[in-house]
Amino acid sequence: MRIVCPFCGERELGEFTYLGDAKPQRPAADAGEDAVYDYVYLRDNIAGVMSEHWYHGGGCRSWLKITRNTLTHEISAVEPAAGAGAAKVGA
Amino acid sequence: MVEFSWVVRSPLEHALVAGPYGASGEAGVSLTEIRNFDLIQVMARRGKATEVATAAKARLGVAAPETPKAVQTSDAALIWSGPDQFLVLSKGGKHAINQLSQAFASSASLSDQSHARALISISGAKARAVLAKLSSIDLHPDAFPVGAAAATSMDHTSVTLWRGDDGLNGQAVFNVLVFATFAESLWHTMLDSAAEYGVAISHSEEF
Amino acid sequence: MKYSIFSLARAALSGHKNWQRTWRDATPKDRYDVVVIGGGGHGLATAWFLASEYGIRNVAVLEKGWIGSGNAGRNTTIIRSNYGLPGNTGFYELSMKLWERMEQDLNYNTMVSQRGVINLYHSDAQRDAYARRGNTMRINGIDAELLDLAAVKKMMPFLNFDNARFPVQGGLLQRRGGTARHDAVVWGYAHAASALGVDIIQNCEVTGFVRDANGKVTGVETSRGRIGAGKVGMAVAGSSSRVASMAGLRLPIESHVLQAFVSEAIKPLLPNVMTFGAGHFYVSQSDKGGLVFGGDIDGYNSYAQRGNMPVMEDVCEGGMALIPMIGRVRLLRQWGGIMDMSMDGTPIIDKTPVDGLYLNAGWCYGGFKATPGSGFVFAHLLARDESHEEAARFRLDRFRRGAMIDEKGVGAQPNLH
Amino acid sequence: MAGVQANRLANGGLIDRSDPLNFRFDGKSFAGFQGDTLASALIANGVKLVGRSFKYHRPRGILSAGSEEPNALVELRSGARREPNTKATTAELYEGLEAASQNRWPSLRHDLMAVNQLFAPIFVAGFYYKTFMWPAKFWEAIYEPTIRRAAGLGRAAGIPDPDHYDKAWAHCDVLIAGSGPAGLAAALAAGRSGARVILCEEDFALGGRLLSDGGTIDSMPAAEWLSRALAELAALPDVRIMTRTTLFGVYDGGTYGAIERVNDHLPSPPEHQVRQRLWRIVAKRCVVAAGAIERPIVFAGNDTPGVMMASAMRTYVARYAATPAKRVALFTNNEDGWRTVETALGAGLQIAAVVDARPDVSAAHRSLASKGGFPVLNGSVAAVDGGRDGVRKISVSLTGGARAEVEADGLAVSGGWNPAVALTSYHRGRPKWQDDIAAFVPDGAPPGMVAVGAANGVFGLGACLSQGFAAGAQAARDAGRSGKAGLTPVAEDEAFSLNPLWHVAGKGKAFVDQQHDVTASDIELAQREGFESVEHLKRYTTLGMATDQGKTSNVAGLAIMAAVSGKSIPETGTTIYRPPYVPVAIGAFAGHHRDENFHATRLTPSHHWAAEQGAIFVDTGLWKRAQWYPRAGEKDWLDSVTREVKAVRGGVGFCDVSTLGKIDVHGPDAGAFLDRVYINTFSNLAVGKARYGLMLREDGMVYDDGTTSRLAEDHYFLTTTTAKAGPVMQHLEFCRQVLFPEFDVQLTSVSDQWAQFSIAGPKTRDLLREIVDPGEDLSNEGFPFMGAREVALRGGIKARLFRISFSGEMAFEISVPARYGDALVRNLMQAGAPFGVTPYGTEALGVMRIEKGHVAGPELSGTTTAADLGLGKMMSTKKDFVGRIMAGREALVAPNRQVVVGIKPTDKASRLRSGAHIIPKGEIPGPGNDQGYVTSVCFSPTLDQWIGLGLVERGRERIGEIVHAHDPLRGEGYDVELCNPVFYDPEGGRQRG
Repeated sequence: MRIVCPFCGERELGEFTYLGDAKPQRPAADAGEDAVYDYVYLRDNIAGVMSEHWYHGGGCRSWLKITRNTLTHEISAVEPAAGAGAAKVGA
Repeated sequence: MVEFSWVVRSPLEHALVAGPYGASGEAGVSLTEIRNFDLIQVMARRGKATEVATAAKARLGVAAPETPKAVQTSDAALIWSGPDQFLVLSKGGKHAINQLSQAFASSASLSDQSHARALISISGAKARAVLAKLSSIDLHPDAFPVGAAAATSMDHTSVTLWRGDDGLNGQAVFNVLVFATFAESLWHTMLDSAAEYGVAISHSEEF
Repeated sequence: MKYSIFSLARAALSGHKNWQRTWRDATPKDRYDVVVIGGGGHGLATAWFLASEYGIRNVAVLEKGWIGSGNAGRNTTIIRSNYGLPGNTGFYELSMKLWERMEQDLNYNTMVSQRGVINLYHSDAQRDAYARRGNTMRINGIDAELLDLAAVKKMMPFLNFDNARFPVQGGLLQRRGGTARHDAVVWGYAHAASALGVDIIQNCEVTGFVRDANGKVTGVETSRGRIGAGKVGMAVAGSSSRVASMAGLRLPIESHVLQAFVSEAIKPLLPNVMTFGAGHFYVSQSDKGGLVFGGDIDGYNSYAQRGNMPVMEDVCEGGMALIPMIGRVRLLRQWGGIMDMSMDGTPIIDKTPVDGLYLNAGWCYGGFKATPGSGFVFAHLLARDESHEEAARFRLDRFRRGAMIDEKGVGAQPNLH
Repeated sequence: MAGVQANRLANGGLIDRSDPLNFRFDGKSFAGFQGDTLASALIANGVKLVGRSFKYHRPRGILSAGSEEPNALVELRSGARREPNTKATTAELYEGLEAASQNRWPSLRHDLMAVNQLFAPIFVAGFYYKTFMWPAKFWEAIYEPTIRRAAGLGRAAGIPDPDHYDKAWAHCDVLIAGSGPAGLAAALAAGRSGARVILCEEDFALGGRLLSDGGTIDSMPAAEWLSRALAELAALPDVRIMTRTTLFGVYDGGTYGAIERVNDHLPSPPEHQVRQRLWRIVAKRCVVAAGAIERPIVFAGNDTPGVMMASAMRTYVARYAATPAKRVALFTNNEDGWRTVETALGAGLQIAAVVDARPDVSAAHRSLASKGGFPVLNGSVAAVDGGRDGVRKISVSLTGGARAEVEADGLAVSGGWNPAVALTSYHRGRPKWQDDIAAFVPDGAPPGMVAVGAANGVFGLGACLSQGFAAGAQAARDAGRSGKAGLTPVAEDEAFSLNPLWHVAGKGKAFVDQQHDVTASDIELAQREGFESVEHLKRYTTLGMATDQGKTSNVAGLAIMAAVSGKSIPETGTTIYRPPYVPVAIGAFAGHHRDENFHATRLTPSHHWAAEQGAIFVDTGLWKRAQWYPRAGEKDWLDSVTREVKAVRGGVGFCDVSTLGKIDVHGPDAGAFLDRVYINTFSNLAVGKARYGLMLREDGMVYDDGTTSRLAEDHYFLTTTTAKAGPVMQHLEFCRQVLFPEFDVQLTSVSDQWAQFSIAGPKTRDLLREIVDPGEDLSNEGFPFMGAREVALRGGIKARLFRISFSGEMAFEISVPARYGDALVRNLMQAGAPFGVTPYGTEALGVMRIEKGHVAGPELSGTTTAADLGLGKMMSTKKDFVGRIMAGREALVAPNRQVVVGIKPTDKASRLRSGAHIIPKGEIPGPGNDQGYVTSVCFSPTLDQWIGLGLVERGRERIGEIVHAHDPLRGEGYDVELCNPVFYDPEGGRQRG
């Protein structure tokens, strides 16, 4: 697999680490146990296109949000996580 | 009271044996360790990209690279190392951390990496053949021209790789910054990879 | 037809013209007491135990392709019960005991080969962890031995003891562990279950659940029509989330690809099953002579049933680091299976929040060795509506309660289990 | 000198007669030439019997001339370099080559295992599933070992592979598999267009079928066109031709696997060179011009030595000038087979007969027959009469029912051609059936790949050239290259007509998969027993699972299955294609990463100094750490470790702790950020102070611990455990970039920047005062416990000092820039000599932390909560942090959890071992009373007995209780007391003093 890092360009799979589904959002501090349980444990586990968190740990150390098809491994989009490249926020 | 000497010891001091290595004949590869340098990581703070660019220009005379590139000034190299960050590589203390911190005080966080890395320069007719065994990056002259840089991995070890100016013989020169505690290990892997082409090993205090 | 050397010899006289189908080619009936979704080892074993242990014979096993086409036919065939945490230990030992009588149970030679499984250790910390696990096994009445370096050298003189990056220091041995012929397990259960009246229906894909007014599952929609059911059991590891989603369920499971490899057949070389403790590599030699080996999952969600090169390389690096004599042995085939990776690395066998729907899922790497035990306890759950005592901790709500069974201690990150 | 090459033609071929080579097969000496394969050299020497089959030990010869070979498998080389199952058809001949036949005993000619043929009526497909079950224990004791010994083919060396391998990356616009006419045309078009091209050819010579079949291209003989094309390609700077290189797999994102046999054509690799190299090729486009494989027809005796694929026979005669037979018969169902007749006649061989299964034979062929004086028989070969010495007679069923017999010593067979669809199918694609050639052809391909020429079912030379050329030009355009491709090479297309014929019914064994001894009747049996799905067929009969991956057998097998089950071939379908295309040495996939190079090695700044001291090193992750420093006279490790501990507790010692992960946390929000990742608060930490912190995973379990110091308002220095340095960095970046992007915080690993040492013991200040600038105040007031700041050292360098203690003693950690690390230890030794300064290793470090009750790796097992570790009170209730909510789940706060407690044997002389389980005293151990286990142990010199920590049910409520440590693995059991985990100085006066 090759991933086009938005900062580094196309790189080999071995430079990246996978975390998982990027859809679940960390609940607010007061959301309660059920909401956090859902966030931590339950997964759509999509057979098809899903949004995922990957880490370019063997490169620029950016967290990326990657849109990838779990049936074909085809990657259709890569974008940086909200806090990657934050120096340009508001610029 | 004892008087101390603080002798610096390069991470490759033990492993590096200057001279020829591997296949005999004209060396296809030159491996040179550059010793004793200042290396400062500059990380722009949130929303401060413009200020950092201005500060870099003012302090170092060139704009900081915003894409994977290495920019050479008369006395330093600015090497992209990730979004919002770059390394300032220099010799002689002119751009050491205390010298740079004022310039970036309000715009960036600085971290001294001078001792955290070893610097290896790779050149020679077979330099690309050796690097092809270590790096998954395309180093064809069209894909990785002079000034190209990459934050990448070699042999599962994080490195900063960039192509410096070509050597006097017109051959490409590749520079690798590797974490100091991995340096000996990667060095041995480089030697194994290069042995079939014949290697000229040296070290230098100069870039 | 009863299988034996005599029936074989008799058949040979007639040119093998009189053999019957190994299992009946059934067409779906309108309704069954129990419908098991998934014609893999687990589903077929469940059906056989329902029929043989619980007297429930009006059972159908629905398989979307050919039986054994999922992970039952894509694993590295290892059987063992060397687990260390309460919940796992007793269950896998139940399974091991069922392996030991499988051939007689099924009148089918599944080639259970108890050649021993050894987990090698390379550090004091690893030794201590294995000591803890081995003692757990012994306390549960399971055989386990902690071997020191000398004992490992004697047993496997071919390992790299001389210039290894992470030298072997010893191993945890379960002599009763070993391998079985994976496809034969599927065929054996199909053969025996079919003989007891179970309908095995291939090329029958479940496309939805039939629910009554109260939401209870009363049947399934399939590519071969609607089939009514008193109860529906899912045994579709790899596809659990997909099937469960048809009933509106989200599971604590991700699907990941696990690659496996086999070498060319060679004369006997490796005596047992061994796992490398300093990398991702485990290996055994099949009866046919191929070295069957595997390692870690590729690490990203996948339903593609194929993997990528970094894992192939990683596995072979582990192999060469441990057994440098296999360098010139050639890798013949690679393939990938889709694992149900659960959030604690441990399976789920439980009722679901949907009445009438029962779940057998989340097998991670452990599915093959669990085949008979899984069938046994799932049949118990389907027949009795309560967990078998050896599966009592495999509850779906354990994550909500905080009662995870996490052998690796890596938490809710499936790709690390 | 070996004997004459009786079956070598005097002229012609691509062998180099000026370079004769000697070799040995089964101990007998032979001669061949440079340019031979082992197979061609054996043929030239008249050797027909080359191997024995898997199950029945039938004599087998050479069937093919390529990597599809099922029969001619040998053990190549000897000793540590012995390579089992090597295809004689692809093994290049070299001077001194040694090969041996396999799977026979005592010899190839007289193989006693051939007795298996007598049991053939029983040894049908799947027979072992039906028997060997009684008595039960006989299976493991007798049946299985026997089966195992019988199975397998060749023998692995059994000793470490002495050769080296490596791996490399390559990048290109257009990757081409195969150097036949289609591949070369593609390379020319793409190369001329300016594309970066890599062409892989598994053979050592370029040209593919042109080397055997010749032809006319651009009005010149194929050989001349070939040499011009190769010269043109060689002149293009960005075209790389890789011979002896097989493209074996296609992976995601346009990554391809290829294996280059760099030095397999030599007796052993030259010094500094590898045997083989694994290539990972990244290509924008891939043109598969891998050709097609001629397929056999299944008939009785089709495995007799001397029965050979028609195209292979042409190859041996035309390319190698080696004649497999003197009097050749041809059995074909298609036009292409007739080319073998032309080649054979051209080489002066006799044609015994042509058996053509088609109703009509062209006038041209009829006239060739009458000119050559041989009959053309309309019908099929029903059986071959022969044995280990080869073919003697062929019996033919003529159309209309009559029989005929033909005397011949070789039979060339052509059943048509199967395009090499494997590469296009590796992404689980299934090829489609094409009626006119009765073969599967690619139906789509992985992204960026296209098949051309014979691999795409196009067999005419002209069509191969034009299709390859067009695909090469298109691939270059797709890759963004716009140069001119120039003129397409032109050639005529040969006629191709074929009547499908898979199996000729007859008496005697008719083999489908020759290597695995799968017969046509095995397939019929599988169908009868319900194994109709092709995947069931494959698994039940083992069809296509041998080392040739079924290249010559799969399609025939499923065609026969289709026939017996009354389905069409496309309805029956194919099995899934699985890489690698050819078997690849495991050593090549490992490359450099074996032995001590399996993984990288990390060395601490004091490593070489420690090595000079004779330290024993331990592997901790990738690190080598000094475990202890033995001294003369010490009888074992325990002596050394005890001395080191006593030296620290009684004086002063130091230990390299540079392996801890070190992270600079910068930015205005650094404190607020740390509050989110730690369970305790860091935003209120004063500058110049350090604090112990604990972080959880989001599921509420403890993730890591360490000391974090505040060096400036906006700068914290965070440390992690050695094991978690990388994962914690990743976790913190996740928190920073994903979970809490609103914070202005920057993270950098500075693990390698600092050489860090723990200096501990009551004389620590004495030693430090020798090394720290006298202006620095190290007094308890000037530098209190948990203080942290930069200090000047004597001689002018700066260091950081942290007053933290893992040992429980008065202690500091000192860090200096890493290149000074070596000097620092030498200076510490020099300055500390008067105080008896003692370097200590990780063992002594561990002893002191256990004595002090500090948790470490065994307790931070990923399944423990903060409360389990006795650190529950650290959890802030005033802020959000990672893991807060899940840590409150019922089972994680249950009163009966196993918690950390101290453990010591009641008998002071008794040894305690990690991994022992805790059982209530007086009870019989069982799953119901297994209450925990010992996590960490040491011999405590301070207490003069073994002590430990454990995780025990309700442990802290039970302090003082005597329980039983049960360790059946080591045959031990002894009583222990549960106690306060802080064995040493529980009030903490020593570290604060």
